[in-house]
Amino acid sequence: MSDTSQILVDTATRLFEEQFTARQRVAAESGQWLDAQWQAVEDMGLPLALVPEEAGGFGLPVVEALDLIRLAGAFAVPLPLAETMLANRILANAGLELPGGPLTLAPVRPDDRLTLARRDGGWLLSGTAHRVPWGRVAATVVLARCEDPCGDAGQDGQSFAALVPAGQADTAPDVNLAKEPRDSLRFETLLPAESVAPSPGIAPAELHALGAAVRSIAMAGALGRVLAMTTAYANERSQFGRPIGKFQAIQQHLAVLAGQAAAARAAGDIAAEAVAQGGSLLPIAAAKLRCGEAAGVAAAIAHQVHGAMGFTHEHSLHFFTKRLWSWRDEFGGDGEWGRLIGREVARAGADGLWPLVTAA
Amino acid sequence: MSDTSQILVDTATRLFEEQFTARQRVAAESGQWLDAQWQAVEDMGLPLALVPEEAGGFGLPVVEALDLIRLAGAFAVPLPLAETMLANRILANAGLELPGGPLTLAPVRPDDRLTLARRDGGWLLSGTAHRVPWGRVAATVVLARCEDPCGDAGQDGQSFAALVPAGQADTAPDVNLAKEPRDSLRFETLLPAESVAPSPGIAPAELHALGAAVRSIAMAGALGRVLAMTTAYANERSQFGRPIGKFQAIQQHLAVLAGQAAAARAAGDIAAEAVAQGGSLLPIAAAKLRCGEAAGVAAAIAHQVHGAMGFTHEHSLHFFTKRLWSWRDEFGGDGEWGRLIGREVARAGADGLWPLVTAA
Amino acid sequence: MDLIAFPPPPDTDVEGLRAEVRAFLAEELATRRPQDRSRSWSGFDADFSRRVGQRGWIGMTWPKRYGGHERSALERYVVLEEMLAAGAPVAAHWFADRQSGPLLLKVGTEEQRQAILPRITAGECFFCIGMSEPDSGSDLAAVRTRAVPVDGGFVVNGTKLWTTYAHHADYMILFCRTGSADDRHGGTSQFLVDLKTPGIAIRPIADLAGEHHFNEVVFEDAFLPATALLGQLGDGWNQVVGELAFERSGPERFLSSFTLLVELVRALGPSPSDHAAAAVGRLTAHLLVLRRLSRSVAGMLQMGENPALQASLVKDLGAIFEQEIPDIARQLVDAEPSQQSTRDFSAVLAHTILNVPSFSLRGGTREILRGIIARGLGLR
Amino acid sequence: MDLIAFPPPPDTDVEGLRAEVRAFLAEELATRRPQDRSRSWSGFDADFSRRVGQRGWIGMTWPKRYGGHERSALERYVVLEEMLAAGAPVAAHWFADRQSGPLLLKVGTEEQRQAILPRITAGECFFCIGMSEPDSGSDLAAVRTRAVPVDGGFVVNGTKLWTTYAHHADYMILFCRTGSADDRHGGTSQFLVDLKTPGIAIRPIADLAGEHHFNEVVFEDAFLPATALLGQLGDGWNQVVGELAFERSGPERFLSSFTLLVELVRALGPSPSDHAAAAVGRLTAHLLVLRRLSRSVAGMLQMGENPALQASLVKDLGAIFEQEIPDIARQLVDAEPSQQSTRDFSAVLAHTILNVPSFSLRGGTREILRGIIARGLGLR
Repeated sequence: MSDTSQILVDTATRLFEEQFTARQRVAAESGQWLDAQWQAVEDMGLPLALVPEEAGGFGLPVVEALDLIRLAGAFAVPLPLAETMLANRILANAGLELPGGPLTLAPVRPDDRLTLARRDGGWLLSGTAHRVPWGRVAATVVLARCEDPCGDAGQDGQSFAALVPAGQADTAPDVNLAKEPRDSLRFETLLPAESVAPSPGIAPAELHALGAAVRSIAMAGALGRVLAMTTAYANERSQFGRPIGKFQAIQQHLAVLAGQAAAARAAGDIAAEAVAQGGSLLPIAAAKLRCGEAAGVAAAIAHQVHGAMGFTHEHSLHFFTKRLWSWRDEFGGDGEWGRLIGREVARAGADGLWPLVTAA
Repeated sequence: MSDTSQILVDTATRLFEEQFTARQRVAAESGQWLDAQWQAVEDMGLPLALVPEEAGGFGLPVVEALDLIRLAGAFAVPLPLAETMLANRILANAGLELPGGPLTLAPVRPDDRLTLARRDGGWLLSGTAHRVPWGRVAATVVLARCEDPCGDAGQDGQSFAALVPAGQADTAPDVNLAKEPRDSLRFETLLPAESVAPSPGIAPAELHALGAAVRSIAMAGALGRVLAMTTAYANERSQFGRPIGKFQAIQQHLAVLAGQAAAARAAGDIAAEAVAQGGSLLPIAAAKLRCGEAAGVAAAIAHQVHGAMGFTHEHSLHFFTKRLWSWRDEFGGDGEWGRLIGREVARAGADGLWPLVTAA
Repeated sequence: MDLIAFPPPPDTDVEGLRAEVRAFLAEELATRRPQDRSRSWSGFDADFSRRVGQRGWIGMTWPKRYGGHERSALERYVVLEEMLAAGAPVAAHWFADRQSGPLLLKVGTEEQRQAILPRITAGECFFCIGMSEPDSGSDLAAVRTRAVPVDGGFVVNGTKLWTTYAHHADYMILFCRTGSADDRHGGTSQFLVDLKTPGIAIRPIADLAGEHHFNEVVFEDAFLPATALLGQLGDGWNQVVGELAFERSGPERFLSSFTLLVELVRALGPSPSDHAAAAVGRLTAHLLVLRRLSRSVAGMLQMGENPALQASLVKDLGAIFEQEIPDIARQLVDAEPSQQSTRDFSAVLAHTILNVPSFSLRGGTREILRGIIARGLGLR
Repeated sequence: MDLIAFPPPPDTDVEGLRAEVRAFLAEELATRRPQDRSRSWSGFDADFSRRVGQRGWIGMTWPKRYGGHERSALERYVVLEEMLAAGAPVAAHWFADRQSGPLLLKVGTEEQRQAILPRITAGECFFCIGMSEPDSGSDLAAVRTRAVPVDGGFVVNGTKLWTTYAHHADYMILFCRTGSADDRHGGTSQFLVDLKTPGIAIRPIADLAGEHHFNEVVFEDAFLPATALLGQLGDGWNQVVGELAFERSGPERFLSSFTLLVELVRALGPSPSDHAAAAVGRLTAHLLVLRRLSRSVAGMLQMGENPALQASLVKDLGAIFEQEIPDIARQLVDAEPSQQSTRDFSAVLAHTILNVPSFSLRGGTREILRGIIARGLGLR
């Protein structure tokens, strides 16, 4: 890791430590937008971490920029940081202006389709995107197909990026288990010409994979935190006259938790490298699946070790486990990504399996 | 349990204890037919335990007769006792003579089809039955469809039972993991008229279920033995200065093993009662699936606790675990029976699930 | 003793009763949403409990002189399993029916029984259980709440934690220290505590989903009359241990996620894939076996046996089953869990995911139960 | 130290070497049946090992002056993983390449190295490991075999157990007691034992499938010259512990069931069901992650670090993976396992089912590894 990156990571860690305590997380769960915290994050420039230097970013290697998302996962940061980082990258990639403020992405569900059509010198965006993260508060960077009439753009079927200001869609609020907003946005929205541009190389399918990658990385961060919390609790909590961490049954549980956290961390690293190298699907699919599985096993052990205490809202464990239980199903669950890998393996055939593994 | 039954169980236990030691089991694995042991079993009348009194049996309640199969499982008796018990019951049911000696059943694989046709005043039996237990040494009780020409039997498509003396089929020997014979028998065999009779109420599908029931019951017996052996070993074997059974990690394993053994025992009881009540499919399917799952979990724990010692041929554990790993896939594996239950649930629908459960 | 051989459940004819209960529930719960049903035995509805009492379905096995109905354990079992399978809100009468009433019957004075039991069976008197404390979860003998004898009774100080529905209950069965702290087991007793007693403060504890079932119950110089003592002074430990077999083997130990299984079957529809059919079939098979084991223990309890070990086996197996249902369901149906979802499956999945971690904690943690089983096997 | 953060594996270009190894194996193993491939690293073929030695693929990282090739740990890793993935019979040279050679390099005398290492790299000198004893499995410090100093050397008495391929090996690395039995760790040493030494009897131990890989090796007054001492007298425990990271993190810790995964993909064909695709996809994802973790440890070893904890994590995760493959395979393909089957899938399934129990025993049991990990987390 470069010195610049190390400084950024250290600074971000301090920021997250200061800004995100149980009080903020509770406020966010109750539906409050943490504006001061967002400003602090934005002041540090984190939302631009994935933007190339020439487009106003600070030229961080992609893998190191993505490490900020792992950190945010480790602090259960209740803000759309990962979404804004990705959205800014997509805007920059399409040559659109970066508006500042919180951003989100759509569509995020594989079945949702959004379309653009030329209208009155601008564009008409149509369609519904379900479970858009933070859709109620953030401006949305949309990936859509241009359909007839495309007019002089002359690019029917091409993928376009478009920036939709916050509040321009019919919003049906929903949440995930951690009460992070996951809202349905129905667009029937006129956009000015300068808010829309072709998005070479990033179509909705790639957006889905990028989303899977950032959720994998965030899960790796949250799992590291869950391991640390659970280890600490086992050393603190006494039953039958000694810390429960002295009991072999608890030790064996924690060793399994550590294994899952290590596997998720490695999977997150795989995903980050795949994004850096252009978004190859297979390693991202593997990472999302592996982190999702680790999330389930690890959260179960963490709650088992924490006992009733970890089942209260007062204890912080649930801020992490509820995110893990949610993130594993966002941007494609284990089944969806497993099928994708399995079909690729079937195509390669029995004797092509090993070459596929070593090339991934 | 009646007094007669208790006496039978006690006597059979003593017989199995005397007759089946590691030496016999090793001999059977090497392909030897244990003739003296079979005679002892037959002298006690066990092969007739499922035959109604009027057909020469001793009128034991079915559930209690089936308990002998659990006992045989608990001693890894390397003889076709369960098969002979079932075969005699089928013969008696069809009004055919009971020949004595070891018997087996065919077909046992769901895709195998055997047919009978009238030929020269007798019958021609045709078809191949795969993985027939002890096919190389036992006479085979076959369930087959009568196909055109059925002649004056006039019962095209009806299910018939037929007795085929040992050695009358082309035999391709194979084994299961415990080296119990599982042979392919190719029939193109003329049978005299008196060896064939309609088999009301027992078609090949019912035979498959009966087989699943007896394997479930045998697994319950083997699992009880595996629990006892593993508990005893944990109390005997010392590491780090004390019996390994004093370590909490081992204790937790053994508790799981006990749970699986208890579930299998209950499942075996469910299967026995279902057979006694006429062979209702759902409980037998549930039993086979549950015992098969218990077999896998329990065998893994037993080997983990036994360590390298249990991995030797000299230690007796493998006689039981290899049978468990084989029996779970015989007469339909977990998947086959699970699908059957699942389809019945789907037919009943969401709101019919609970009534289905309480009626089973 | 052959720990794994469970006797066949009693062969009682209960189908008439079952039909009656089903008809009652079909009407009572006609408009109850799946996500409410999925609360299983933590759903609280005092009116519903009163109507259940009117039907004679609370304290069913108790003597008639206390308002009971002298029916068999298996009949009670049928009512209970039907309620749980339907997702009825049983929590109001639940603790008294399962634990507190039987305890009163066993060790209560005639006055206590007559004063309390008929009100329980009428569905008009609700109980909570005051066992756990901040530093005494699995290690129950470490309780610190103490009742000190004073003139005419006892004065209690201390804090109980995780007391489910204390905020709706009339009485608490309090387990606390009455002797020396060194005497881990011997120095404890049980009390029948009227929660309107001055000096008792009940404070909510939100669970991880933000809901309020648990409470902290703080005793500050709360005076209990001598007649509040339940059973023998100093006998609390033995009395509590005796409750455990009742608490660990019922249908509530494997039906807590049943609503999700129902909604899974609904979501899969009439033509599931081979794999989905096999997965649902497997869960159904487990359910059949668990139900047999559990009913077998009910039969043993009825015979006056003490199937504490068998009950621990049932609870351990049951918790595995209840906990794996959401894992399996989310692999079979593509849905992001959300408690606010308008889609039943998604809402029930969310509720179940958030609650299953407690299933291997409450009523004895998995590790404690397995320790008990290991001891039963002769390993400790 | 952040136990779960594994550094990225070294970015070494190995694809040329990989292609070379694949071409070699394609030819060497053209007629090797799947059930033989499924023996993984327990397949023994001295001729094959000699040819591997001729290609320069044994002792790859060792100094050239001992017959080595001074290549990187990642290059060695590539050769090894290609061999294992192809089911090549590596057992003859395996133990020397993985453990005994590196041990000689680390603590052997110049004479020992020069006498032995070139023969190992040529694929002409085979080793076995004499660690376990009848009463010393997980508890290695409990060894009782003892070497007593005599004039000109040592006399050894005792019994080693589970000694894989002792019946084909030229040498054993013997771990035994040389000091007081009270000094659990300090009183042990290692020796380089020529198995032709008089007083050594090798007796077969059949495994549960009836096959012969294990042996009992009995020492009865076997005389070892002073030059047989390996490393420092009394330093055996520290030397053995140092080997463990090498032994616990390689591709052999997650590829032991790989042949079954290959045959599963073959049996499922080009159009698997959704569920089968997801199951195979999941296993493939696990494989990718395990491989990254394992290569990361190889990189740490190359940097001279001591990743003993990370190696334990890899072995624990790897064993889970290897052991679940047969469970998954048998759910996806309907086949009764049989070692004598003419159907590849059935034969490979049988072999794998019979062998997986050992995967969480050999090289440190699951419970021991998890204890080590827990200690690494600061819990003990």
